[in-house]
Amino acid sequence: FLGHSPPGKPEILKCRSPEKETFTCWWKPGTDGGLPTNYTLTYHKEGETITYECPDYKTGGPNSCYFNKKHTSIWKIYNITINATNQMGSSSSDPHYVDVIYIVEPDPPVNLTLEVKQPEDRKPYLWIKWLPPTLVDINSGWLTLQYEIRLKPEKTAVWETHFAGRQTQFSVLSLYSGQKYLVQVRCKPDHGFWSKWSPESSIEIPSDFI
Amino acid sequence: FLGHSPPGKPEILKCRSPEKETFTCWWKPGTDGGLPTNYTLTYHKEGETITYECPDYKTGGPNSCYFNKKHTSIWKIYNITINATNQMGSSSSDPHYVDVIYIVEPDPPVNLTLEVKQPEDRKPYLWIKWLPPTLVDINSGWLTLQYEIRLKPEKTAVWETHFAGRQTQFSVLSLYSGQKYLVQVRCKPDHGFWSKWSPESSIEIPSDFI
Amino acid sequence: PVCPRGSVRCQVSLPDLFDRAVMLSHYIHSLSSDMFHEFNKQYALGRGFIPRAINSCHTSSISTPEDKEQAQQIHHGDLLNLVLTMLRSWNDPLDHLASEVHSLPKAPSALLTKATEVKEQNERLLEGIEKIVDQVHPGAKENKAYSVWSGLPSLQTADENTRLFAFYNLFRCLSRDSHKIDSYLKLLKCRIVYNNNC
Repeated sequence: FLGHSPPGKPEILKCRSPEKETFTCWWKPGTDGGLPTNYTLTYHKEGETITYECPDYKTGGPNSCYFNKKHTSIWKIYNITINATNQMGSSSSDPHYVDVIYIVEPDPPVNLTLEVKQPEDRKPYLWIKWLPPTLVDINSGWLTLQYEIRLKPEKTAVWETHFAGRQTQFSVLSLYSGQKYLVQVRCKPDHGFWSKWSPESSIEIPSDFI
Repeated sequence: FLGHSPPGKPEILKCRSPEKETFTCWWKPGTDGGLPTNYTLTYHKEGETITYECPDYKTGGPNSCYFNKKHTSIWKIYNITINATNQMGSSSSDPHYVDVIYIVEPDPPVNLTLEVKQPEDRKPYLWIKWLPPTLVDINSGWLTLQYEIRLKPEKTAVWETHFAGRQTQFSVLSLYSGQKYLVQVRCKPDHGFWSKWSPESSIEIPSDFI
Repeated sequence: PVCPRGSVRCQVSLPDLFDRAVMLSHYIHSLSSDMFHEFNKQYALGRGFIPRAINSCHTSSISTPEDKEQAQQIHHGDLLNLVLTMLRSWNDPLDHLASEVHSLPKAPSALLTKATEVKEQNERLLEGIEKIVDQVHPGAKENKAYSVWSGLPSLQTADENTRLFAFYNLFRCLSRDSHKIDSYLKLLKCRIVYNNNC
């Protein structure tokens, strides 16, 4: 085993729940000591002494552990550790404490739709509509989402951002006529992190939009 | 008591809450029948039989009653009456029903900021920005506000008004170059009353603003 | 108009009561979460409080649903009563927290104002839930249950580490319980008022 050594210390990178019902953790392996190295994730749940092992190493992709609904308790601290083992020995990450309520980061909203409205009795406006991300259960009230949109003429650098509250539509009133606009939307749970921005949608503002 | 009579019927003018935590009612006395007349405000709270009297006749100024936090409930409807009494008799106003959530008149928005923007790739515009009134916590959804701005060249009389929806920024595209403009903003909760206009801000529009 | 002339029962409607309760519970959790993170940043980093704090809230004895399915299986009357019990269990500690926070070394003013604000809003929410229970279950036997808090001595002890841990644990439990109350009320609102179609 010349030149070989026990594995370096792995590190837990991030844990995230997209809808406060399941969650996934990702880790970064340490050095493998030049040998095939095996990784396991073990955890304790608050108020219990049993040590569990990761229920699903596949769903979240490489170096990840996915906790489905059955394995996810809300309002309970998970004490999580990654263990690396090879023929020369093993090493463990520092313990990582997770409470699901503090790691909620939804997927972006979907079906972003744009429409220029030119009513007779009022000034024209750009009507922006979207739907919540599919995974999130809004109907039961388990999660409440707030939204933010941003838009800009295609060639400019600076985005104009608007907080839309809990609505899934927004009207923007002052726009340049004859320009192509790019629009994106993102969402945040009542308590948690902003999602990424949705893919861009675009629309041409007619030249008579004054 | 020649020529004297019982007091005329008083009338409740309005009740307002600046932030859903306290509220004040004002009334207009009726005729005093030529005699010193005393006014009291009495009220019932929904589901209770007790009759309360106004806790504070001073803070809100003449002919007013101020309900501080301890006396303000957002869960019950108030049935309020004004009673006028002099030596010849007394009279009472019609009952006035108050639900504190529906009488919110917030303070004006703050930090009104103006900036002339002259991007290379677009026509110039006046960029107007502000913040919700300090008492109000927007992110928690405790109060959702809509805004309206108005502007005019300093020497003209007529204001040009724009409804800005939930935006806290607004761009105005068509302006007279070389003029000094005055700008104000106000806000309104979903259920409630427009605030007063904010203090004026002013800005010089450059002569090359075409 | 608030009470159209001749309306027989002039009262705040159940949807309005729930809207206000949910806005308040959301606001209380936002404040509690801010306080926990502010306290953590200023007083708790590196003190290894997390493992010690596990499972030590004064409300741990109150059996509460641990996920969405469990919460949805509970009868709404029982879930409302659970919320009442939790809110009542926080009246006393919040009273003391609002006064004891001043004793923290260089206590940030934001922490002081939020501690007082949470105490007041908790009392307000309790009044609202009692009103909701009245409307949802008129005549139901009044539930006065609550969990006793006996943490005052450790909030006032001279030993700094014990005292900071006591504050840490109180802020952590408040953040957690206020999140539970907020989640349960949002579920109840959608179930009772919007027939699970929020």
